[in-house]
Formats: sequence, structure tokens, C-alpha cells
Amino acid sequence: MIQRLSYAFRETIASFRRNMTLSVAAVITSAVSLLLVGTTFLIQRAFDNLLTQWRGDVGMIVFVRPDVTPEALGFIKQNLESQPNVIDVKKLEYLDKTQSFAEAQRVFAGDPTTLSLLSIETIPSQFKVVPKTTDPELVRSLANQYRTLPGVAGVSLAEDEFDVISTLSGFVRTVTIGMSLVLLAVAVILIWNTIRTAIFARRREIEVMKLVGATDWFIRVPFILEGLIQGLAGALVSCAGLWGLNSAWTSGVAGFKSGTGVSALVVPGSYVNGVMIALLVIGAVAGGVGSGVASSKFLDV
Amino acid sequence: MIQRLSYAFRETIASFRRNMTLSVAAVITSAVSLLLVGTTFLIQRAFDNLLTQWRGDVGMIVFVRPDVTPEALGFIKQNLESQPNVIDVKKLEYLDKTQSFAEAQRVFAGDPTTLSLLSIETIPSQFKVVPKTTDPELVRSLANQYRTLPGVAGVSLAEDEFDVISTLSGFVRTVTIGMSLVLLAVAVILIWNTIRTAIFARRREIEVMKLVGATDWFIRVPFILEGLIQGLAGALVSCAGLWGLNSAWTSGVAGFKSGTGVSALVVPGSYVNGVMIALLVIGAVAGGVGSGVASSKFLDV
Amino acid sequence: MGAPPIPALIARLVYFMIRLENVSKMYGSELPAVRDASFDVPKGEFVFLVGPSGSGKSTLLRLMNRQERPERGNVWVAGRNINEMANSQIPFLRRTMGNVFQDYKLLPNKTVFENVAFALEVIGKPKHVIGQQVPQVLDLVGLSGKEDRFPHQLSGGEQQRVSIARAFVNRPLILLADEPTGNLDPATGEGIMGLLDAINRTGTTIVMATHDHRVVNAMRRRVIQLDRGVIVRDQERGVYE
Amino acid sequence: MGAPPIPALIARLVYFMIRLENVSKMYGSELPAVRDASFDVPKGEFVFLVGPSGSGKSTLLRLMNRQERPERGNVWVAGRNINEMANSQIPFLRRTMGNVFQDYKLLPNKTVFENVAFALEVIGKPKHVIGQQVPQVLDLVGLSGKEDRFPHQLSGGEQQRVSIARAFVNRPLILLADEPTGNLDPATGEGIMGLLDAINRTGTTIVMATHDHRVVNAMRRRVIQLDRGVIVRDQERGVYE
Ligand SMILES: Nc1ncnc2c1ncn2[C@@H]1O[C@H](COP(=O)(O)OP(=O)(O)OP(=O)(O)O)[C@@H](O)[C@H]1O
Ligand SMILES: Nc1ncnc2c1ncn2[C@@H]1O[C@H](COP(=O)(O)OP(=O)(O)OP(=O)(O)O)[C@@H](O)[C@H]1O
Ligand SMILES: [Mg+2]
Ligand SMILES: [Mg+2]
Repeated sequence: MIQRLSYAFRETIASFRRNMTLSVAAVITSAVSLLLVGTTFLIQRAFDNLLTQWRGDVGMIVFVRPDVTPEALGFIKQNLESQPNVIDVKKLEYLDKTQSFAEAQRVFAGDPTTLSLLSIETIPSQFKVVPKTTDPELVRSLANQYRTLPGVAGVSLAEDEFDVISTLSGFVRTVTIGMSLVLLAVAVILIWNTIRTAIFARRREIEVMKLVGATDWFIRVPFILEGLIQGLAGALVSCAGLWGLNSAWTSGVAGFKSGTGVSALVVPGSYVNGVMIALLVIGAVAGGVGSGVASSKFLDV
Repeated sequence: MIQRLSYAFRETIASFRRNMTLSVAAVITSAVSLLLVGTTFLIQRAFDNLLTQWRGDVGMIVFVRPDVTPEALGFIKQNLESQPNVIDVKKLEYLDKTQSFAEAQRVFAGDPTTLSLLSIETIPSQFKVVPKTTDPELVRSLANQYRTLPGVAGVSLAEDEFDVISTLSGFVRTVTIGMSLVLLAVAVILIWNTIRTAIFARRREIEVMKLVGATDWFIRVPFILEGLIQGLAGALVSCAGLWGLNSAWTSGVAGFKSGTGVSALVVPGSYVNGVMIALLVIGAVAGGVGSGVASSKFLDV
Repeated sequence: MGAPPIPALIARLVYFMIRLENVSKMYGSELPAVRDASFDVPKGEFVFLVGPSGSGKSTLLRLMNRQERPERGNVWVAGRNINEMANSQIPFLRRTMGNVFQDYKLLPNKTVFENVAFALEVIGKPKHVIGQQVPQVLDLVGLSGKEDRFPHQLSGGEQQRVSIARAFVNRPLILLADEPTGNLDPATGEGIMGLLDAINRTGTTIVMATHDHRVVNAMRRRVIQLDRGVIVRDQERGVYE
Repeated sequence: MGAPPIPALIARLVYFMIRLENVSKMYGSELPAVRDASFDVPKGEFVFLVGPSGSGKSTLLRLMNRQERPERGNVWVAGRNINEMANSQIPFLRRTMGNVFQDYKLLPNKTVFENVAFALEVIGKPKHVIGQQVPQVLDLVGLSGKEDRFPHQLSGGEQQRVSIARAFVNRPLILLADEPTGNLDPATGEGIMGLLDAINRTGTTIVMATHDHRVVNAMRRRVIQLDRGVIVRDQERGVYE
């Protein structure tokens, strides 16, 4: 057993040196295709971040009539707080007249006419409500429900925006996950393809080995090891590439004005590490299994 | 000459049949990598569409005091129209008080309190201005300039939004164009790699041909033709794939609510056709040149 | 004539190291390469296969290690019908026989040493045994000092001798040699024949296809002569005609 | 002794189809495979190269078609110093000579017909000439009916004869044959030797490396004998010793 193993290892190393062209080709292919896979994973995650942040920005404002009674106000507040499953109570915020007026000054800063119409007496106070759900139907029915409460002047809902982001979110997620999976399949096909070509180039060798009395596994193990190492080497290269890309990306994004949402496109390091580990595993498995299967094709001599 | 050519063609066809495994591998690789390239081109174009549309939505509103004199109003109008290089005069629109009030009714539909504050007497009339430039600095200075005009109540500018879209636009374009180019390079590397491996498997043949007195070009031409055809075949397959993908995408996008901007993601058929032609050319050239270069490597016998 | 009882059958088959029963082999729709061949080779015998180019000598040898399977008839080796053997058993069959192939079939990416060692690696011989036996065998075929060459760095005759060394390094029961002196000068060829003779005397059964009439005439062993796939002569202590 | 005037030199070199001047060839740091070899082969001569396995016969032949380049000395073929020839000229040099390689070097993906036809395709012969000459040559070497086989579907001797057919199908000035009868039975070998003799009589210069003493002794032509890379005998109408 031990000499079989040592044979397999020596064999693998020797084969690497002697079939440089083929080995390098296999490593390049795996590196390139795994890099694509890794990049899509990062892009997917970046979009996810961005959309999550956008969605977090979408809220509802419940305007309270300026002439509301304290009881009615209390009732509204109580009503809002009674639904912790639906709205985010921790983010629930009440702006009284002074605060509402201050915010209006800010919001309408560029619009002095509207501003001139507002006064601290006539301005409605407001509750800022952040729904927990992302289902637009639910949010809408919630808004309608609040509209009927006594003392409520109206409910403002960024409905359209909400709709778009919600749909876009699902859509982008589907597309990017789909793309990652497709590229994964592509990577596996390309790696397998390259290894198959390389083994095809060595089919005479396999034939001779069989004629000298080698069992299928004796022949296959060095090939599998070789494919595994090639896949792993390719994955390592792709990890280096991915790391470089991500660094460039992170520092590129850092150059953006904060608050534009673009900074959400930075992917956390832990996720990047996870992707790298996944790439290593995929490379090794695709390489090993690929060459196992490919070599089997020429074992029926 | 004629028999040389006929030899090259016969040789190419025969080689295809006899090296099925290698040919199929090369075709698969080219198809897969060109499909990636094509897909990025489409994605890039889709994003471009989307951003162009978004940007088209970004305008400026010049509010005119309700008590403005007709002379002042005429002066503002004249001033706006005097800069056809900077603003889009055709899209310049004046809403008088009645129209402004109607629009306010619409805009503040969800906000009855604000609405109740507005009256047809006190509402400012407005010019809707669409800047031609996309440079945020320029647009901002334009707004400031208008603010100083007599009779102007204020200028509202979706500044933040404008900023984001403008930066995002440049950013996304850079990223997608970068990705297309990288994938193009990747495709060329992969195709070349596969062909190199295939030719490596046949280096003994090349050696023998040289020993029988074949010139380098005599050997190379069938290989080039073969690579060219493999690249072309791969490109054809990738075109079919791209066409299928685009159809699926178009019908998938059609399912979206109109007005969400997602419909901008549909890529026009003429662009798709252009990409397909590009893929065919790239496939043929990468295949032909790739095998020409790869076979040269084994011609120094 | 009834079938012999099983133990007797086995005894007979074991006694005959190789036994062909009405074997025919055809490639595609061609004329048969071997037609209705039957013969026994007892353990320890030395047999020459002779006949013109294309008469079926190599095909007969390939039938004996199941490189080919016959369309008709049975091939028995060491008491087992190899045509009915499971594929998984074939490596073990081949390990009992050494093969000198007409086209050498060396592994192009292995050195001379590794090529010969391969036959020992396959049966799991430990490293120190390999390190001892391989140089010894290479010395016997006159290739000392060329251990680290690759096959393409050898002359034709040297490659042929590597193939011979690999064939008997694991001391097989049977040695199948296809034209093992075809690329050797007479002196070297005589050396190799002396070696094969010595191996044969240790009990190894040898079947050798050859065109070399000098060798056949000098050795005076059993000669099986083929002509267009048919056995036309099977003679003890024969000569090349 | 002054150098001869240029025209005389050329005349001499053309008269000598092949001329080696103090040629040495070593592979890597090994002992030289050929050491200080000098000889002339006049146009139309038939020369045997003999010597033990590994003595440098194939290397000498490889030096004559620039498969190898010598470390020292010059090789002249048909009046040209082939070591100084531009790479782009080599194919044209090789078209003037037919080669029978020791390991045949057939194109594995081409049929027998295509392998032989290749030597004619290379020089741009039209299709109808190829369709006429190839079957004729295949018939001469006894391979009629096997045109559509691939090399791996042939016996060893049949492959060798394809190599021979390819070597002279384009009627070369020079024929370099490395062990062309090594895998042929004596009768077929004699047929091939008769063929080579006939080709030689049409004016083709032939250099043939061989181990086959019967052939050498029967033909009684010039014999150059090598031993460990050194020419030890160069004899008109020699025999195999
Ligand atoms: N794979 C194959 N397909 C078709 N025909 C084949 C195949 N292998 C061998 N043959 C034919 O079978 C016949 C016998 O071949 P074999 O190799 O046994 O001859 P041989 O006696 O060894 O000849 P040689 O002395 O030339 O080596 C030949 O006519 C050959 O052309
Ligand atoms: N590429 C190479 N690298 C190193 N040594 C080589 C190479 N090719 C040949 N040799 C050595 O050069 C010597 C001469 O080889 P060559 O092939 O000329 O012999 P030969 O006379 O043709 O022998 P044979 O009769 O066995 O074919 C041999 O010892 C061989 O090992
Ligand atoms: Mg044979
Ligand atoms: Mg030789």
C-alpha cells in the first residue's frame, strides 16, 4: 500500500514536470474560469448589499393633524407599536411640530416658495414608520389602515420606489445567482474539457500501462491526483486574482462620495474568504473528478 | 496552387473527423467563452439603457413667484431659451398657476395636509428645465444662476439623485466595459489554450510532416483552417445560446410593471445582431491565429 | 468421446501453459488474420512463431494476453479461459506474462529505469527491491549507464532491449516476445537469445515470433509456421524454411 | 596543399552526392555518437552502414537530412553545405531525399494511401498523378488492397513497407534507409532489396543502415562499418563481418 501511494505521488510530480504544456494549460483554464465564478459571487453579494440598503431607506410617514388631541396621538402611537411584527418599533420615530418644521426647512431648502407657506402652527407632526415586511401589498394595506385612524392627516408612502426596489431586488438576485451557477457549470466544463484533452494526448501511455498489467486504479490515481493539483493550483491563482480585484474594487469604491449608496457595493472580507475557500474546493473536486472520469474513457483498452 | 488548397481543405475536414475529441473540446471551449463575452456585452448595453433613461428623468424646476410681473416672467423665459447648448429648449415647459396647482394636487396626493395648505393664488408657477449636460457641477452653477434672476422664487434640483446617477453611470460603464474586455481576453486565452493542447497532442505528426519535406506553411494552413472553423463553430453555438438567452430575458422583462424602468433593460435586436457578428469574427480570428501560433511552436523540429 | 472429468481437465490445462482451441480472429470484414488455430504449449517450452510478414504472428501473441479477443475458439492460459475472464482480472493475467512488443511500447515520459521499474511498481514491489533488480536486468541486456535516458534518446536496438528488460524483470511465468531481435545486430541478438535461453531454463515458457532464421536455426526448438493466418507447420526442433 | 578553385570544388561536391568532413555529433555530455566521420558517396552508389546496436548508424543518417546538426565538421549534400542552409531551405533539401525511418514515422491519422500520397502532396503533385503513382508503388511493396487501412491496423512488416513506399514514391535523388528490412521475413526482405537495387540502377544514391548480414553479403556493395561512433571499415564490395 505504502509503495503504491508513494508511486502515485512520485508519478504525479514527474508527470507535472514532463507534461508542462498540458499542465500549464489546465491550470490557466481552471484559474480563469474559477476567477469568473468568484467574481460573479462578489458582484452578486455587492448588489445584494446595495438593494438591502436601498430597501432600508424606504419608509412611510404618518402625518398627524396639527390640531390632534393628546388622546388621539396616544392612540395612534399605541396602534403603531402594537404591531411589532409588521413595523420596526425600534426605528419608530415621532417628530413633533418643532421637529417637523425643522425637517421641512431642510427638505424644502431648495424650494423657498413652499417653505414660505409653512408655519410652525399649521405644520402636521409626523411618525416615521419603517415597515419590516418587504411585500408592497402588505405595506400598502398598512398605509390604508393608518389613514382611517382618527387624527391622521394622511400617510405618505414611497410606493413606486418601494415597488421597483422590491421587484428589482428579487430580479437581480435571480439573475446574479443564475449567473454564478451558470459560470460554475462553465468552469467545471472547461476544466473537465482541458483535462480530457490532456489525457487524450496521453492515451497511448494508458494503453501501454494496461498492457504491462496495471489495474485501472493504479493508472487512475496519479491522473486524479494530477487533476486535483491542477485544479487546486488554478484555484489558488484565481484566489489571488480575486483578492486583487476585490482590493482594487474596495479602494475604487472608497473614492465615491459617501451617502450615494455606492459604498454598499463593498463586500465584507469574510464573504470574500468564503468565496475563496469555495473556489479551492470546486477547483480540487472538478480537477480530481474530471481527470478520474476522463482517464476512465481510455481505460477500456 | 490549386492542389495545395484542395489538399489543405481535404486535410482540414479529415482532421476534424479523426480528432473528434480534440475538435469537440475546442468547439465547446470557444462556445462557452464567447457566450460569456456576448452576455457581458448585452448586460453592459442593458445597464446603459437603464441609466440613460434614469438620467433623462432628472430635471430642474425653476419656481416663479406668484406675484411675478409679465416682464419678469418674459425675462426668465428668454434667459432660459438663450442657452440652447446647455438646456434642452424643446423640452422646456412652462406650467402656469392652474397647471402648477393641478400638478401639486397630483404630486401631493398622498399628503393631504400639505395639499390643504396650497391654493391657486399662492402657488408658484414653474418652468420645467431639462439640462443637456450631465456634468453635475455645470447643472449646479446653472441653478445658482437662475436663482439670482428677478421673479424667481427658487430652483429645485434633484441634486443628490443627479449626482448618484451621473457617477453610477460612469462607474457601471467602466465596470461593464472592463468586464467585456476581460472576458474577451479570457475567451481568446481559453481558445488558444485548448488549441495549443490539441496541437501539442499532435506534435509528433508535425515532426513527421517536416521530415517528409513539408514547408512550415504547408503544415500550418490546415491547422489554421481547422482552428478557424473550430472557432467559428464555437461562435455559432454561442450565438445560438446568446439568442436564446436574450429571448428569455426579453420575455422575462416584459413581465415587469411598466414604468418601473426595468423595461429599459431590453436590448434592441440590432445590437444583439451586432454582438453576434462580433462573436463570429472573434471566434474565427482567435481560432485561426491561435492555431497558427500554436502550431509554429512545434515547427522548429 | 465424452468430456474428461473436471480435475483431469484442469490438470491438463495447467500442464499446458497455453492452449488454443480452434481460434479464429478477423479484423473487420477482412480475411481472417488467424484461422482455426489450435496448439498447446506445455510449461517450460520454447516456441518460435515464424511466417511471412502479415501472416498473423503478432495477432496470435495478442490473443494470448487478451489484447485481442477471438471471434471463435478459446484461449487458455495457466488453466484459465482468458476470453471468459472478467475485465478486472486481466491485469493479474498480464502480470504473469512478460511482453516484448514489436513496436516496443515504451512509456515516452519515463526514463529507461522507470520503464523497467514500472513492471515492478505495478505488482507493488517495494522500492529497495526495484532499486536492486532493475539495474541488474539492465546490465543483462547491455544498457548499464543509460538508466536515465528517455526512450527517444536511445537507438532503435537500445529501445528494443529496454522492452526486453521490462518483459522479464518480474520473472513472469510466460514470456511473449514479438520480434525481439529485429533491430539488433547479430552479436547483440545472440546475446539476447542466450539470455532468453537462460530464462527458459529457469522454467519460464517462451513464445517468440521472429523472422530471424539464424536464431531459429541455431536454437533448434519447436517451430510453428503460419501462412496467411493458417498454421502450416508445427515441428519439434524445427528450422526456418 | 592549397584549396581547390571554386568550380573544381563544386564539381567535386556534385559528383559526390553526399560528403561528410570530420563530422562529430554528441548528444548532451555523452560520449560522441559519431566521432570524426569522413566519407564521400558518389552519385548512384549503394552504401551499407553496419555496426553494433548503438554504434551511430541512425545518427549518421539523421545528420544527412539535418534531423541533427553536428557539433563539428560539415555535411554536404548535392553540392550544398546543409549545416549552413537556412531553415526555410530544409524542406526542399528533404524533398530530394527519401527516408525510411527505423521507427517508420507514419502519420497515425492518415491511411496507407494518404501516408504515401503525402510525400507527393508536399511537392504539389496534381491529384491524378497521385492517384496513379501511389497504387503503383504500394503494389511494388506488396500492399495492394490495404490502401485504406490506418497504420495501427497493419502488421509491423506492413508498416515498414509503407515507410519504404513513401520514401521512394517521389523518385528522390537520394534514399536513406534505416533498417528497412528489420521487421520483414527473409522472402519479403529479399523482394524489398530487389526493389532498392532496381531503384539504385535508375541512378538513385542509396545509403542503408542494416543488421541484416544476409542482405549485405548477397548484395556485395560498399560497406561502412561503425563501432562506438567511429568508422572502422570502409570497403568496396564488402561483407557483413
Ligand atoms: N487492427 C487491425 N485491423 C485490421 N487488420 C489488421 C489489424 N491488425 C493486423 N491486421 C492484419 O492482420 C494480418 C496479420 O497481422 P499480424 O500483425 O498478426 O502479422 P505478423 O505476422 O505479425 O506480421 P509482421 O511479421 O509483419 O509483424 C495482417 O494482414 C494485418 O494487416
Ligand atoms: N537524442 C539522444 N540523446 C542522447 N543520446 C542519444 C540520442 N540519440 C541517440 N543517442 C545515443 O547515440 C548512440 C548512437 O545512436 P544511433 O541511434 O545512431 O545508433 P544505431 O547505430 O542506429 O543503433 P541501432 O542499431 O540500435 O539502431 C547510442 O548510444 C544512443 O544511445
Ligand atoms: Mg508482427
Ligand atoms: Mg538505429
